[in-house]
Amino acid sequence: MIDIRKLKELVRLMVENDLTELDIRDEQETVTVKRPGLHVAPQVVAAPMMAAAPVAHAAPAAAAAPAAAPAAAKEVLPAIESPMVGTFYATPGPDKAPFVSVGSKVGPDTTVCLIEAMKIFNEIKAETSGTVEEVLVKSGQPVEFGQPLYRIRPS
Amino acid sequence: MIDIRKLKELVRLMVENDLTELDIRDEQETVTVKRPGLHVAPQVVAAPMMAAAPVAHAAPAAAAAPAAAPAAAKEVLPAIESPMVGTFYATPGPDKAPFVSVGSKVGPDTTVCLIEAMKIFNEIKAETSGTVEEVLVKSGQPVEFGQPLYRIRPS
Amino acid sequence: MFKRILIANRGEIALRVIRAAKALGIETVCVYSQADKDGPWLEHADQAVCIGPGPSPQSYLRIDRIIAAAEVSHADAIHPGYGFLSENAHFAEVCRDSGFEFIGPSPEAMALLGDKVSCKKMARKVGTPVFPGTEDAIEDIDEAVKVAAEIGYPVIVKATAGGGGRGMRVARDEAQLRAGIESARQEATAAFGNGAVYIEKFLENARHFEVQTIGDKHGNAVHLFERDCSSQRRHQKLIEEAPSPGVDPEKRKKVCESAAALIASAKYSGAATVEFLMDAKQNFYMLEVNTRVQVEHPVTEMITGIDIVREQIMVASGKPLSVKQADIKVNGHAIECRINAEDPDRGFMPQAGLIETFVPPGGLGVRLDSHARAGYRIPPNYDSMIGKLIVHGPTRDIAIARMKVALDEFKIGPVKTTIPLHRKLMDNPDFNKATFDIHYVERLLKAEEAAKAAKAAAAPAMAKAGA
Amino acid sequence: MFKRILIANRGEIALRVIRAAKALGIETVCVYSQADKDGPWLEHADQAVCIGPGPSPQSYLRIDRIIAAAEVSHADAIHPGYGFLSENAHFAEVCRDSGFEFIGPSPEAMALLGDKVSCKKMARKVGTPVFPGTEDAIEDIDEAVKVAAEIGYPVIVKATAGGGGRGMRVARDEAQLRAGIESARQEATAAFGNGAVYIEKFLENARHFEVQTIGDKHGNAVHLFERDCSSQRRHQKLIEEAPSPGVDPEKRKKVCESAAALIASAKYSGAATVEFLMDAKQNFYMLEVNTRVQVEHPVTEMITGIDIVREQIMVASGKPLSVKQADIKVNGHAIECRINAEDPDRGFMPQAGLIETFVPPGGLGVRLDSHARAGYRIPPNYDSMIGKLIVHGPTRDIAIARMKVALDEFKIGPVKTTIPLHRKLMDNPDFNKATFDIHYVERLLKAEEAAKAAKAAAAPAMAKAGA
Repeated sequence: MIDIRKLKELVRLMVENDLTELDIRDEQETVTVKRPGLHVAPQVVAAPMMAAAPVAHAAPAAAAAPAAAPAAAKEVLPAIESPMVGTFYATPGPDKAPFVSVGSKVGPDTTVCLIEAMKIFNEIKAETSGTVEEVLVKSGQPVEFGQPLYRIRPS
Repeated sequence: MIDIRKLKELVRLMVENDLTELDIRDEQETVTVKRPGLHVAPQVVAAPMMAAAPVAHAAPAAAAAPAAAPAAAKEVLPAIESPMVGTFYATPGPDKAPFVSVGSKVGPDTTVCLIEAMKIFNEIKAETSGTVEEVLVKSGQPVEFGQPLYRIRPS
Repeated sequence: MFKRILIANRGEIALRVIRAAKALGIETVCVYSQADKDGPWLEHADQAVCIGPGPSPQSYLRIDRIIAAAEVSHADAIHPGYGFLSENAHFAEVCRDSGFEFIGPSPEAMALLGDKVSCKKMARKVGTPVFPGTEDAIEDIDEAVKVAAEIGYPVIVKATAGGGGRGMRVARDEAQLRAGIESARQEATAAFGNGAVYIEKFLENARHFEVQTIGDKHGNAVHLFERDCSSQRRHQKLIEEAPSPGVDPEKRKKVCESAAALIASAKYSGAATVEFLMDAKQNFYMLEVNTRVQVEHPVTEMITGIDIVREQIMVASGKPLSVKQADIKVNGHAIECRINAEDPDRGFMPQAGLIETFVPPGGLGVRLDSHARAGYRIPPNYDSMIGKLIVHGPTRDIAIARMKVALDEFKIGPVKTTIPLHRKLMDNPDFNKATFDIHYVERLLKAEEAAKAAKAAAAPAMAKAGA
Repeated sequence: MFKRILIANRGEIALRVIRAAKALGIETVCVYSQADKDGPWLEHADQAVCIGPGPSPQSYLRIDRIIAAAEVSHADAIHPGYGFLSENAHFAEVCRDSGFEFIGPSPEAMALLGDKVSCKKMARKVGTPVFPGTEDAIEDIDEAVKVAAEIGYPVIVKATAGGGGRGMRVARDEAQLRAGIESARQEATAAFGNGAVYIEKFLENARHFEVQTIGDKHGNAVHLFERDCSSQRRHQKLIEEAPSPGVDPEKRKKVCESAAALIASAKYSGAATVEFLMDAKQNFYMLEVNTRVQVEHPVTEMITGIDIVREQIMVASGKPLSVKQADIKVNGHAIECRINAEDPDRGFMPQAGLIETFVPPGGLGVRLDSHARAGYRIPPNYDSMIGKLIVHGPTRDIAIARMKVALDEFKIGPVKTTIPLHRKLMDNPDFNKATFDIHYVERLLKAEEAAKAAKAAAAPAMAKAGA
């Protein structure tokens, strides 16, 4: 029932706009969207399509209602981003263990996943050193260029 | 089903206006919007109204002339405005002296000019008391509704 | 040809006239009220003259001020647009007497066709099908039966003093008529203290069918085929289209030609619309004649390729019509949606105020006639229409598909508009199959209201049950 | 019919394809580069997939990434637009091999007509008039005289290694040819160290004449008549119109039919444009075939009523063409002005940056195909076209008049655009009378430059004289 592409779009929407919470219900049309009053991720490319004047992104806000943004204080870690479009695989094979998971230490040459495009499975390297703090994409899920795959706490 | 485009617009609205929370319900029409209390950059992204390159108004002269004059700091006195569209006449007849000129004292019933429209000459009263400080329109010139005719220093 | 036209109107129709005049190399003068001083259309005029404060009776309806503005700006013709003074024969006369060409019919032709009684009389003479109702009170039941037999059933019995649906009875045969008159009289007597009733033809599932005509000063008159304007709310047209879908070609030809004959017989010069109701059997009944250009004229322009406002100006200047009847062909299908600044969710409350976002649609077959833009503040003084979105396509289905795309693209905010309503109507099966009548929009809106109310009523009960 | 089309392009043509697909009820997926992440057209797509950074070689030209995007988005067809990979037969082949329908010709037909040599060969076979020049080097003068006699004077002698106008001589008779070859050889030897020359037909006052054609997979091919694109600057089209003004109907019919015959003989499916030069005597010489939809396709849509992009999609899905040749008629005249973000006053320097003001024109006969809007930031990575303003009218004169009105209304700022240049060209006598050729715009611009320079040179002198 849940459309994976729609979900992906929602996630992208959240990531790009640095939303902290998104709550959609239906029948009664409920929408709740939250974003931090305090901006910690100036690297986020944000600016949704059609944005008018450059949105002063990381600008105001220091004093912003913290109550409204429960996750606002959460530190945003650097991500390993997808260098290509394709399907993400966390494991080297169907019944294998994932390349990395939360807590794994990675170095620049650590393979973190496979991305399949045009029937070819491409090994993706971490290209950074640190510890995996979060896995952002599920195995088998499509990813686009530049999409964050893992959050890494640099070592 | 909630429309992803609609959602994108909502998010844009949030980002552009730096909202922290947006809660929309329907049927019962609930809307909750929150934004940080303190604004660092209260500059509203001005809607790009075409710099209203104004039109050559019927009576190009008058109002603009003194305003455009270098005397920006100059005190702006109240004006007797034209109550109609027509042709302004400063004198009661071709070879007559003007009804009023700079320095003339006027009272509410003082006739200050004629305005001709549809072959009828309408006597225009000062409808205020004071001294004529400036004559803004030349005799024989067209005037539009609301156009300043004389500047008056109130007594 | 004219050198300078004064436009005695505002908003999109003022812009429409400016565009037509500019393309003819004619200068334009716009009169405007103080409420319209920032009207974006004024930018496109060569000159603008303020004629009074916001309320129309003090500006756009002030004949003396408009004439004075024409005098001081040295205009040689006056275009009245639609609404305001456009159907005011006295205004047309004052224009003429003051030496300005009125871009519209002569006061005589306007009065003749603008008056329902004289128009109907003329229509009977030339064979334009008229509405067989009578507004004379019925004296006794036997007379009513005789009249009804002439009109043909069904008929509707209406209280002379009536209103709001009270004192009205539909009768499909003589027995129902006799019973209906009795009960209508009783109800009317009780409600209004006046039991007089009259009989009219009752049209079931009627559609609004109107014929665009145009005549010149040389006795030529043509029709540009018809429009369907059945999508209405409170007698306000919402959507118009051309041609009228599903009409028998022979019947259509006949009624269109009769409309052209009607304006020809009135020695009418300029654009006129002959409005009809069409019943389910495609019988036509004339309602009235509009002696001016209409809001919905663009759909006719799209299917005929004829610039109606240009033609108005040309014939007013004395030129003969640029087209002959035989050369006027229908090409494809066109639909217009009136974009009103109203909130469909709140009883269509008009929305004045600043338009912050205005992203118009575009592309193949899309036309927008609008004076609005981002940064325009809609004044509260006038009607709520801020634009007309028109699409054209080779077939009605393609036109509908294009209208959907265009409506989806059209973004206006924060003022609410009728765009979502139009988008909904484009998906409506009755609209899609043209199985509509002049009441279908209101039925739809009522049904939605009812469903909403039922849901709201059910909600607390369900909550209780859940608790 | 397709369920989901991936659009391997950006900007206005991406939006054009989205509109056509939506009107057909087909979903769209747009690939985009990081430089286009705020592209307004992406809003209208059902899905958008980022495929790489701004530079085209890393995104819009990356076949692997586009195919991967089609895979993950479950598209079933790919529309290449124009430019980028649209005429890349390898891309068409990869699409096919990967199981995606390429909305365009088969790789074989694309290669056949896309290659100048094989195309010319095919053209000769079916009777499409070709350019009689030869690119083989001329061995001796007598041979040159023979070739020139066949081609017909005037001819142009060109250095094989030439460029920049050097080593070129126009010859109007044999004597001039003999002398010309001598001096061209000497000049070429001196300049390039290579004295080889060849001969081509020299066209004076040539106009650009191109025929829109479209074929399906069932062997049908039609032409949608022609366009004139003589208003060019540095081989870039500025203004296009349809039909080509003043062309003899018989000659036009013949060349248009020969273009349709050419694509039919190549078993070509999809839209193709056969480009010609037309000399002052209305002889035609084929330049090349563009095996894709062209920027200027809208003018043809306006005069024929045929939605070319819709037709592309339909025939790619295997449907036969929706129209037969006999049913395709020319209705009126259409003109397109390419609105480029360039500064005409500064050597047409491209203008990237934020569009703050964007007020599009509207009304009867006005079409705008543009992805731009207020708030859109033009990225520096791609071509400078931000929209196409198209007008349609019953005659060329009326179309020009409407274009003037529309250009006057169109406000874009602060980025500079070609709007003022177009406005000037609309008043140009050569354009107005269609007494133009493919060099008239450059002549005009050069003359303006010269006048400006002369004025600037004179100014100090005058100042001195005045002092």
